[in-house]
Amino acid sequence: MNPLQVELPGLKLKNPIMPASGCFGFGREYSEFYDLNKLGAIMMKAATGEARFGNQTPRVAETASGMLNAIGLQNPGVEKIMEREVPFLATYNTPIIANIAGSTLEEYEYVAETFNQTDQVSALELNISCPNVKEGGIQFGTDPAMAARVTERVKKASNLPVYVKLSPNVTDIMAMAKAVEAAGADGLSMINTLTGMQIHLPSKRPLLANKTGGLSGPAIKPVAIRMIYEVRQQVSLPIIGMGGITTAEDVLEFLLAGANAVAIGTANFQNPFVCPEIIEDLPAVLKRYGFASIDEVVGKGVLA
Amino acid sequence: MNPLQVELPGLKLKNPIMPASGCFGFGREYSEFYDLNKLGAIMMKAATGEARFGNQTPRVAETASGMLNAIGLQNPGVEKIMEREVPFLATYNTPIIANIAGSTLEEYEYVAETFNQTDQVSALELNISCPNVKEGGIQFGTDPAMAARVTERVKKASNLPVYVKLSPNVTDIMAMAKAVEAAGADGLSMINTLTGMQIHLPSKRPLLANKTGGLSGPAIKPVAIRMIYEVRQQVSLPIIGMGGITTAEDVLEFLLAGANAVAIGTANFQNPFVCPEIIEDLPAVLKRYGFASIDEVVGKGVLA
Amino acid sequence: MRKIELVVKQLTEIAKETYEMVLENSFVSMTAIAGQFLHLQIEGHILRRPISIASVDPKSQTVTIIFKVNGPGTKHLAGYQPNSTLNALGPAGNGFNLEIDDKTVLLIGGGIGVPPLYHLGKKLIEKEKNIISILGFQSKDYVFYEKEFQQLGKTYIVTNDGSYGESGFVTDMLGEVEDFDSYYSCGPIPMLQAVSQKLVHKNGFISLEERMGCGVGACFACVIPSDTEAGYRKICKDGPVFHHQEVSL
Amino acid sequence: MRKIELVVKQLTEIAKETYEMVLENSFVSMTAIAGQFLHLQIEGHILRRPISIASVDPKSQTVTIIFKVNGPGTKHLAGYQPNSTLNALGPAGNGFNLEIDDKTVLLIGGGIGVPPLYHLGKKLIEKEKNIISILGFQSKDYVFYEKEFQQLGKTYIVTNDGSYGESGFVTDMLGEVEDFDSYYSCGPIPMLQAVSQKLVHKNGFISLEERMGCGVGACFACVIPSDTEAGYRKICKDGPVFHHQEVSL
Ligand SMILES: Cc1cc2nc3c(=O)[nH]c(=O)nc-3n(C[C@H](O)[C@H](O)[C@H](O)COP(=O)(O)OP(=O)(O)OC[C@H]3O[C@@H](n4cnc5c(N)ncnc54)[C@H](O)[C@@H]3O)c2cc1C
Ligand SMILES: Cc1cc2nc3c(=O)[nH]c(=O)nc-3n(C[C@H](O)[C@H](O)[C@H](O)COP(=O)(O)OP(=O)(O)OC[C@H]3O[C@@H](n4cnc5c(N)ncnc54)[C@H](O)[C@@H]3O)c2cc1C
Ligand SMILES: Cc1cc2nc3c(=O)[nH]c(=O)nc-3n(C[C@H](O)[C@H](O)[C@H](O)COP(=O)(O)O)c2cc1C
Ligand SMILES: Cc1cc2nc3c(=O)[nH]c(=O)nc-3n(C[C@H](O)[C@H](O)[C@H](O)COP(=O)(O)O)c2cc1C
Ligand code: FES
Ligand code: FES
Repeated sequence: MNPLQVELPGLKLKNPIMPASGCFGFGREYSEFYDLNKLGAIMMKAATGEARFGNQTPRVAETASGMLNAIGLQNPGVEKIMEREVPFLATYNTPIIANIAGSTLEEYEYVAETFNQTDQVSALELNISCPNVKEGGIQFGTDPAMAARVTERVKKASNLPVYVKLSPNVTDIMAMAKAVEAAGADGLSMINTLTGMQIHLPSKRPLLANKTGGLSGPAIKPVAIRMIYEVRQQVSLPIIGMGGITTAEDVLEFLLAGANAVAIGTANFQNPFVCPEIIEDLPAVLKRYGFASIDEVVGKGVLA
Repeated sequence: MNPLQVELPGLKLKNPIMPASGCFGFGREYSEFYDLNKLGAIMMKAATGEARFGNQTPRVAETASGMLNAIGLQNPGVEKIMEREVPFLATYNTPIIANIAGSTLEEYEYVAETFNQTDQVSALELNISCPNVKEGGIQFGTDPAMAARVTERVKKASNLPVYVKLSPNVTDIMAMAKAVEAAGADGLSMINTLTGMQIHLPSKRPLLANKTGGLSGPAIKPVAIRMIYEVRQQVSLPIIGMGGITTAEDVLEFLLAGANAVAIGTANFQNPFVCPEIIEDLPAVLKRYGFASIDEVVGKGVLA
Repeated sequence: MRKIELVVKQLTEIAKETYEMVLENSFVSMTAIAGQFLHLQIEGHILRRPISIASVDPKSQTVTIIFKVNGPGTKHLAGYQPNSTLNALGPAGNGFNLEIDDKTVLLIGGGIGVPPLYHLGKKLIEKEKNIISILGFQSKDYVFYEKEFQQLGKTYIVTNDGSYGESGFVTDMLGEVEDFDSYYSCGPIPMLQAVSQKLVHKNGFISLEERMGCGVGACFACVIPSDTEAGYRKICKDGPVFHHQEVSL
Repeated sequence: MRKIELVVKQLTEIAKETYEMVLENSFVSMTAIAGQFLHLQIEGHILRRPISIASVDPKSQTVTIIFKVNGPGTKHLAGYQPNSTLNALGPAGNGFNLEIDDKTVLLIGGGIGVPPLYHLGKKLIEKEKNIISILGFQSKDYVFYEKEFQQLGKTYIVTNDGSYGESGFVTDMLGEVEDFDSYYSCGPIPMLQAVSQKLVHKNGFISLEERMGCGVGACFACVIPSDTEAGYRKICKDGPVFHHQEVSL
């Protein structure tokens, strides 16, 4: 048996490593660096009902051990993604997770329904937490009742398992997790970015054209670990963990905290090979800390 | 006129730089490195009604560009602080700000009243946000109504201006700021630490004995800047800004975002001279970006 | 494009806050097209830094970059010692189109936009083009590569404060220079806007700068609006060089 | 204690994952008391790392530290090249009490607790004490400074796996050694607990380790419960050395 394999609702993963949504486009660019078959799964960039151009530039800034981004959900719209991107990724033997976003409940439903038309997508990741969308997107992610409503509606609209991606910008992450669990979520994905800002001294103005952006990278790892650990105490849904992972040791830390698999975002920009390298390092790191398989690790830090 | 001077309720500061509460003890240790007269003000370590031993060790951990701490408000109690620490600091010509904490409204009142007995303390910093106290302290900092209540009670109990220290671990920082403004706060102090965790791989358990701790240092600076900028839009109270400051440029960034003065925490541990060095660098940095004084800078990033 | 290691062979301060760095890597020295860049990893920094290739020498297997100290990343880069190694993604981006029919070519560079034009100029000379260059700098102290460009053809230096060469902006010189057929320009966006407006009827290529995340086309950090079906182009992958009509500055 | 710069003069791997580093700084070489530590700043790390002073040589103005690669900080430290500089706060902490009347002294060190005992041993020799040492290591590969301690007096080596010297823990040897009057011990807390329990009737000093923030007594990261009025002592400032009855392990 493959010691790295992980089974989650709708997802049979050969390993627990997948690139995080928005940090890997639709896979084409990184497919020039390595064989995407190596990955546990691939989380596509967010899909919305119509094409979006996103925010003005500059859209990224560097921070201490992190970065801010305010891409603003730029994407060609769910139909073009179905037409042009999914078929490319489907040539790989790696499950595809579609990240879906919207400004209204109807848009979320529409995007979810559109993904029913293919059997090449294995699961949905419900992005209720993108801090860069202005029209109300943010409320879905910070109010438990709203989060539950969008989860319910998407669950009804979709044939696929739904992983709800939680925002860390909340007072009570447990309330959010419980609300979407009760609303029928099949899993959680956490965490999205923390809302941050940088001021550009020469211009005296916020550096990002959108003013605020989402903070990601190693800087936020302690917040991610805390939230996953907290949620794992009382919620039994599988968790795809993310936030600042750069090494196989980090992966182990997330799994011990309660994640069942992990996603890697910002680290791809520093090292395009980070995902396959972590996959390669994992067996030795598991062994060093006394584990024979991923299954053995999950939640050990919480339950032991 | 001294271009670095700043006037805030109850505080005439020769410069906008002060060590942050909990990162400078009661000043004795750092007074061996330099003359504390150089500082704009000094924020003392938190005072509670009775002596507290705090949490078990380990109490600190390193993270990427940050650290976690779970000291747990260890302090000798407000009376001993009045007796032994305030007189020492009062030998300097630098305003003293007393950070006050408690588990109950009554404890907050008691601590605030006790500080009325001296005229050597210039202001109170109301710590409603320490994430390391279990008995309910945390609720004061994350619920606007609770925050308003403790602010009102302390305002009534005290003769001193009250700066309320806000926690970043909330969905809506503006709601918190407005609530304490309405309750009579004289100023804000923000931000306290983000709640985080680190798992110790060999033991598979949270590294800190308290499990979670407060994340501070450069890692959190973008969150601090965002929150100060946001609050500055709608709240006119003076703000003492903090979170990850290590250079005079960082100070300028906080002032542009809307802070009126700043406090420096974690950076003292790396460089005991960080406060006087920043004070020395400030005039040149102001000049480089076209400012003649601190007064000219405050809020320029928001209002320009 | 690959992930590569380059060895620092030489670092020289060639003007105020401006460094020339010679790097050894045979792959880049043999494959880089003028206008492409290296997406450099600098220790301690989360994001890579895009720096243009200023020239290549396949014989010595080296590639030269020229950069200005602009912030912590480039400051750190200026501290790399000979024999240390640098990790880069590259050669990245598309590079300049060299297949033009025109005979006389104008190069218009501003500040750190100058370096890629040097690589380009050398290639155009190989194609027997006549080259005229207008190079703009803040002030005298910042001027670099004047002699190098003079070897390619007539070269005009402009400084904003008039402390060297002509006074003003590169666009002030556009009416002064000999007739030319097409132009290549690289520099800050406001300069490129002015240039492409003034030369709207010429055949022109411009190289753009934008803050980048991935540098490979995956993150959508570096888009610029365009009239294409998608409505945008990615500077890191579709650019940094575009025909001036291809993008909306 | 001051904030000081030290120059790395020499770095030697003296056992598995264990490095001896000689640092030049006249102030520390002249003022350090055995048992004190340096709070070292390591580039790229937020928190300083406390490392004991293993010996000093005022003549060459050097101070020697010995450290084991334990995590990213010490790994990074092992990569510092000769002539690079290290910033430290130090000499920090109180150091061992050398004013004892007893004649025969037992040193009990475990792993990275061994280094400060060497500095101490040299000082005790100057005071004409008889020294017996018990040094514990994980296994043969990790043993260091055996010869150096033998020059101070009779030395017993214990390894957990028995691959060198005696097999077991340092406490297993306590009954085996010659009679002694007082002891000094440094090592992991469980070892110090066992030692101070077994030797409860002896005059003993122990040196403690705890994760530190400031290293100067300001942050309360490193407290240990004690029977004092305050109820605690700070390891960085009141320690790291305590009389074994002074703290509650
Ligand atoms: C395609 C391309 C080619 C370039 N070629 C050169 C060159 O040959 N020589 C040279 O000196 N500079 C060049 N630049 C600009 C160079 O990338 C920036 O000066 C450098 O990234 C600044 O980094 P810093 O850490 O010093 O500044 P900081 O301002 O601290 O950098 C912070 C962040 O902003 C980004 N950033 C800052 N300024 C720029 C900018 N002007 N363009 C893009 N990103 C920026 C950085 O990459 C980093 O992510 C080029 C930029 C691009 C996009
Ligand atoms: C007073 C004192 C003297 C010491 N003397 C020596 C010595 O002479 N030789 C030696 O090899 N080691 C010594 N240590 C232990 C040494 O400080 C740690 O091994 C080192 O800090 C580990 O850092 P790291 O980055 O490699 O490990 P990491 O585990 O990555 O460090 C992370 C954080 O934990 C702290 N930490 C980790 N382990 C310890 C530990 N055992 N004690 C204190 N803090 C720790 C680090 O300082 C850092 O803040 C001493 C510790 C103290 C308190
Ligand atoms: C440039 C960028 C774009 C992102 N776009 C999306 C997105 O479209 N949908 C989404 O759910 N998360 C998006 N994220 C968040 C990441 O998927 C991830 O949750 C976050 O970055 C934390 O992980 P990291 O620290 O490994 O990057 C984006 C992050 C970055 C840096
Ligand atoms: C070790 C430590 C102890 C702290 N203790 C207190 C405290 O007693 N009261 C308080 O209001 N804040 C306390 N803080 C929070 C700081 O005052 C400050 O708000 C925070 O660390 C962010 O600033 P920094 O990034 O500059 O450290 C403490 C922080 C640290 C690191
Ligand atoms: S930098 Fe990522 S798409 Fe261009
Ligand atoms: S480490 Fe700060 S008090 Fe000891």
